[in-house]
Amino acid sequence: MSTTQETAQARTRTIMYREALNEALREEMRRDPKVFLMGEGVAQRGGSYKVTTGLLDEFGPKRVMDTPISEASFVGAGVGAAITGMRPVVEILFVDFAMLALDQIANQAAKFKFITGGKGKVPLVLRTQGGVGSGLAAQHSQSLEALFYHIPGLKLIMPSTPYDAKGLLKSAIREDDPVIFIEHKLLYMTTGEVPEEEYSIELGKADIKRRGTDVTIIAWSHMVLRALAAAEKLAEEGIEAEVFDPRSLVPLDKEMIIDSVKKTENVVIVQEAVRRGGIASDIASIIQAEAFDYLDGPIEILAGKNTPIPFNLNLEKACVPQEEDIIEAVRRMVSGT
Amino acid sequence: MSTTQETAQARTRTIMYREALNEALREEMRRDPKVFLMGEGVAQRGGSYKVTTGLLDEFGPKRVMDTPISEASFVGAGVGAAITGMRPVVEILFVDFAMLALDQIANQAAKFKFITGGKGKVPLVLRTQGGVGSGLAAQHSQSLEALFYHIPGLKLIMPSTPYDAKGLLKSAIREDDPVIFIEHKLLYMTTGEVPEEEYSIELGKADIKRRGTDVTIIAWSHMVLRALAAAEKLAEEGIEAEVFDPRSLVPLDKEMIIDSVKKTENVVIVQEAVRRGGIASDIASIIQAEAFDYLDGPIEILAGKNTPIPFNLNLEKACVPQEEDIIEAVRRMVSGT
Amino acid sequence: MAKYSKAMLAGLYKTLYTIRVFENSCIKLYRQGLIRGYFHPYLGQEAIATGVCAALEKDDYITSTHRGHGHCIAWGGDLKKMVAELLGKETGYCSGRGGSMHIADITAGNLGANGIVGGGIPLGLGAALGASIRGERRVAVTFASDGASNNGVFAESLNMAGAWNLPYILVIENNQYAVSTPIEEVTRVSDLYKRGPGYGVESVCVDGNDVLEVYQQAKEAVTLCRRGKGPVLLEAKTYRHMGHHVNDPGAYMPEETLAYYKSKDPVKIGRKYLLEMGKATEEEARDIEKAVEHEMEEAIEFAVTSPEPSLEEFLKEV
Amino acid sequence: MAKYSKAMLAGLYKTLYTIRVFENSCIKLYRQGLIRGYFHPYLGQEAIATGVCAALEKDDYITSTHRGHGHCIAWGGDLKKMVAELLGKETGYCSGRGGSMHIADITAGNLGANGIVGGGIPLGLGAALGASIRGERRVAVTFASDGASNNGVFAESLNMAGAWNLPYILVIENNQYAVSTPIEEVTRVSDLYKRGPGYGVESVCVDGNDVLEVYQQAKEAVTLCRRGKGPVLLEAKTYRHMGHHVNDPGAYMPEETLAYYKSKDPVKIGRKYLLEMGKATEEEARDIEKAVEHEMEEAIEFAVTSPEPSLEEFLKEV
Ligand SMILES: Cc1ncc(C[n+]2csc(CCOP(=O)(O)OP(=O)(O)O)c2C)c(N)n1
Ligand SMILES: Cc1ncc(C[n+]2csc(CCOP(=O)(O)OP(=O)(O)O)c2C)c(N)n1
Ligand SMILES: [Mg+2]
Ligand SMILES: [Mg+2]
Repeated sequence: MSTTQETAQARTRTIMYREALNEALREEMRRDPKVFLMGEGVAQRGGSYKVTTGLLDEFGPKRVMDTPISEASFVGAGVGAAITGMRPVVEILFVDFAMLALDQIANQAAKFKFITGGKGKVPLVLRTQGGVGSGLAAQHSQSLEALFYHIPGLKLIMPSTPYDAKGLLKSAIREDDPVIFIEHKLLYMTTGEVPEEEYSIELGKADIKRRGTDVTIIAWSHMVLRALAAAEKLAEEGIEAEVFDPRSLVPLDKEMIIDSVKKTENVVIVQEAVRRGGIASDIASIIQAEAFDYLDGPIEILAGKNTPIPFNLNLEKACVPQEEDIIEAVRRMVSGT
Repeated sequence: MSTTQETAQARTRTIMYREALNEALREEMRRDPKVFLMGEGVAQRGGSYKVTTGLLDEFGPKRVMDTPISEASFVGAGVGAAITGMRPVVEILFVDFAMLALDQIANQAAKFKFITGGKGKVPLVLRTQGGVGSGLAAQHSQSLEALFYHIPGLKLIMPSTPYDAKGLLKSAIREDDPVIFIEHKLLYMTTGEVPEEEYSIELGKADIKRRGTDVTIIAWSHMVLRALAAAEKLAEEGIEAEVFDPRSLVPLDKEMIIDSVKKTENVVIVQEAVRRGGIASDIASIIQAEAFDYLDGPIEILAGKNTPIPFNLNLEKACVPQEEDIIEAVRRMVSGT
Repeated sequence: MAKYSKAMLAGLYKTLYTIRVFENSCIKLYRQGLIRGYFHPYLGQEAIATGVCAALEKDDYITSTHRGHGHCIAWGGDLKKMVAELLGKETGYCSGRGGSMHIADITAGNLGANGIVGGGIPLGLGAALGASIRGERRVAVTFASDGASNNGVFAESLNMAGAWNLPYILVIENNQYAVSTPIEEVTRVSDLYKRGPGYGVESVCVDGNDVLEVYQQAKEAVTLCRRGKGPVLLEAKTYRHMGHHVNDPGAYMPEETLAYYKSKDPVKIGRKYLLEMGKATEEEARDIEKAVEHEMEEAIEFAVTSPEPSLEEFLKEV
Repeated sequence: MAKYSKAMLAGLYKTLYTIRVFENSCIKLYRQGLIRGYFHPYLGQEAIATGVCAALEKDDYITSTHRGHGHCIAWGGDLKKMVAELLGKETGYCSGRGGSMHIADITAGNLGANGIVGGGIPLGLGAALGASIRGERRVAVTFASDGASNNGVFAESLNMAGAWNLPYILVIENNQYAVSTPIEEVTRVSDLYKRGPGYGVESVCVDGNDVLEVYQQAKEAVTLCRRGKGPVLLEAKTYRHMGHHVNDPGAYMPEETLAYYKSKDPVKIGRKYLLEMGKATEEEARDIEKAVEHEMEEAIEFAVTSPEPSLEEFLKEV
């Protein structure tokens, strides 16, 4: 169990990731009338991945709104509403479609506070989901977090467990800066323990999902599950991997990363997104700058291939890191070959 | 003089960067009737930075077209025309506005060839310009190349000299994959030598703009000029810096980078774009992976601050690397302190 | 209504029936687990692709949607390559890289289905632009949806096509839903062709379940475009016969409305035209149907026995 | 035309004249090198900001454009903070971070100028949406341009405002050019208000040089919006008095057209209203003018003597 969860002494329940998100939305909407939701099918349909189920019934059509397929404008409307005192949670069905709204995200939401000399604020949450599913092909499978990561003014959260999903979404809604909150289509039905009581998780705090001494595996979103599975197998061989989940990519918990690296002296970063220009590269560049003398050898990045995602399932699988890839990379590194 | 230019034995003229671009367009349009231009003000006005001056007169309104402010659709129209046999050169006034067209760029242009199993092709050039000017503020000063760099299916060219600008634009127009061609607002009026004769430069070949043995300074676009100026000053102190200009970020000439690094064992990467998630991080991650044992110490990245660009000129200047920053970084590195 | 030859009506019916059989057969393959990913059936909308494509010539261009099988078939697509693509096989139109949402037949001028709602609109505009620059008389047709009409590229592209007098036909298949959201909830004027006049664009509305009405209006639109009087906005009203995708039960679709549109089944209407206007016999109609069913069986056989794409080859490419 | 009180007309004239003086003075500062970056003067369009803002109440919202000084002034902006911002000073509206294209006065409900053409449209939509959710009677006005009307967000947002009956007024200041490109070259119907009906949105066109006409129509639009009958699309026809920005000679603007619009100078028209309808004396008008000029001098003095933003502070923030 993760460090964060260890500190939580509460009674827990086992729920799905999508239920955890639903609870976060519901609790925040009850707490604060300024919170409202909009997106395609979030109201009547309760969301493509059932994250917003039941919220229309409880909060009514003024606070849970179905939009037309006008991504640029409904995201921008979220920004405008946020500037004027609301706390919108806007859903974009697939992160791929966020490209249609990128001007409003990067040029409006991200810039507004800065441009106004800190006088304006944009408490907007943009929920979306990414990653490979099974056979959804090139325009419905991307991992595009690196684009948001590079735009100053945005926060970027990618939870891997129901516990993190709920706690981080609640904090994201209370945050005064725009937050890009990226879920993963393969995580919605995964389960995990979540406290009975209310809680939230501070943005910018990483979580060690498994402690280890031989290697630090840094992974986020769905790749955390692969890393954990790999770590279990590696443990059978006597290799103790630390699985490090930043959870929050912006802000990034650099200090905790460096501490882990100093302890293990070996780093594998696992990223579903394509290798070229991904966040893994940036994390690697930080580690080599700040912990150069601790590294036993080069940081290894396991990442998606530099290609759009193919429809065919065999090809698709070859495009993103698998459990076995992680095991092999760690073995190579620890054995020093 | 750069290696590439050394090999060219031709008689040369000194022209401006924007004139070099203009010549490239004119020559390619004369050569191939499928080449046409569109963008805001490219026809009658001859372009905001005078790159397309005179082309309307020579080629007429069917091949040099002013568009409405409909970035998504005119970029998409470029993609559609390219798929069906044309070779459009589409201009987006500022790279900041490319955000409005990112769906057509990332989801259509970049994916098309792959999606069709290689049967379709998109010989589109998207010309735009980025970077800090003087006092153009947050929405007209960005360096956004990292976004395109991360999208498989796009090529990415950023020339720093008139010679490179002309030779690379000609190749970009002849290329069958979509090319993002990013100019820099502070380069348009810089001058350099360009051969009298026709020439082109292969995409994906780096150029060493200055030879040196003590440190490799990797820089592109406007930062090459700063790196060269810094290198001259450093030479007075006896430090010989190699100034390495990838010119083409995708494809990236990794081999030539690694060769240079193996020679100098010290690397400074200078990037105008914000530090977080920039291309410098990716290049650093490649170098540390492929030349770890050659590095004397960590790779240093000098980059833009993680902030939108402020309007005030003093603040603006503090946001991007200056000549003195490069000099200091190299000194620190070479002296080993 | 004009009178059409038996051959013409038989051709239309064959297309209508092929789309119907293709979708029904592939839904079965989907339920068997042979097809994965998203599958948006064209059932109920067959007359639109059929009527519009019949009005085009082979060197024209089309762009399609996420609900694109019908357009590909009406454009003369090869069922074998289509099924193979849906199965992710190397022999498919896109060598298994694309799947249902990306089927394209570039060399034939079908620029492809599209996973981005509205994504094909600028592509079609660009195809029309290219033809216009080259001085050809080709026309480009974009099939788009009611949902797409609310995306920015719709207005932008319609405006540009107008400003540049392009040979461009923008077809809105108004099936009245975007997934489960009714068009009336997301716009005040659900007659979407009414958006054309604001841009000075010739705009018409047709019964999208009546293949001859679609054909006639499309023909007129094509004629206008070839005369340099394009673009044209063509709205075709229709309704799906099932939910948004294969796994959507479509519970939000009122039973009476569904029953009404099923009573106006485009395939039945096409058959009726063949029998009544075309004076074909019941047997002749059945012959067409049998031929289609046979072709479909062969296509499935071909696809199922086709090889998977080579992983090694793929890894070499990327 | 209704009759207006002298006080009202004096107020309108004061605003018109302030914008005029502000722009002319700041152009001088620009030519002296004190202002950098882009500067798009509002000269010739003064009546639009003035008339529309006069129809609003202080808790309403506005969003502005890259040509935004006039909106900020008409909204009651502080000239001192404005000039200071143009000079990049710490005392400016945005502490010198924004400059001309980003001047905003958030607490007062001016959500700011915008460097992205059309960028403010969805922001205004969202302000209206928020007000509607909270059940307030506030209205949001977006000032937009003819160029912005061809960007996707225009149609998307207009449609959403209609579907949701939002208290939203979308003002198009049709000055007939996007930089040097005439509106007729990029659209077939250059009466841009004609795009509204396709979306079921109440749409009107006014003479953008006549402050009372603008005011009256804006007032009606506001009334509709407050009654829950919004949105409204309001096109105001106008023309710039010079090129696109300070350094654009505007050679493409035909002399006769420019002369015609200068003969309909919005500031002169406003003065005439004050004198004729308001029965003010020449001296009273001059008093207004002198007061404005004095205020402007003070603003410049304030801005010039204001401190630069602290570099250390800034570096701590980022
Ligand atoms: C830009 C974009 N936004 C959202 C989606 C997700 N999506 C896929 S189909 C669909 C509904 C489309 O409705 P409509 O456009 O009317 O086409 P129909 O399915 O009715 O044929 C949505 C929202 C998408 N594919 N692209
Ligand atoms: C999205 C976008 N595209 C292009 C530009 C560059 N640009 C700045 S002003 C301008 C012309 C604007 O014309 P219009 O919208 O009519 O406004 P006006 O200048 O006439 O007030 C252009 C193209 C921009 N700022 N934003
Ligand atoms: Mg629909
Ligand atoms: Mg204009």
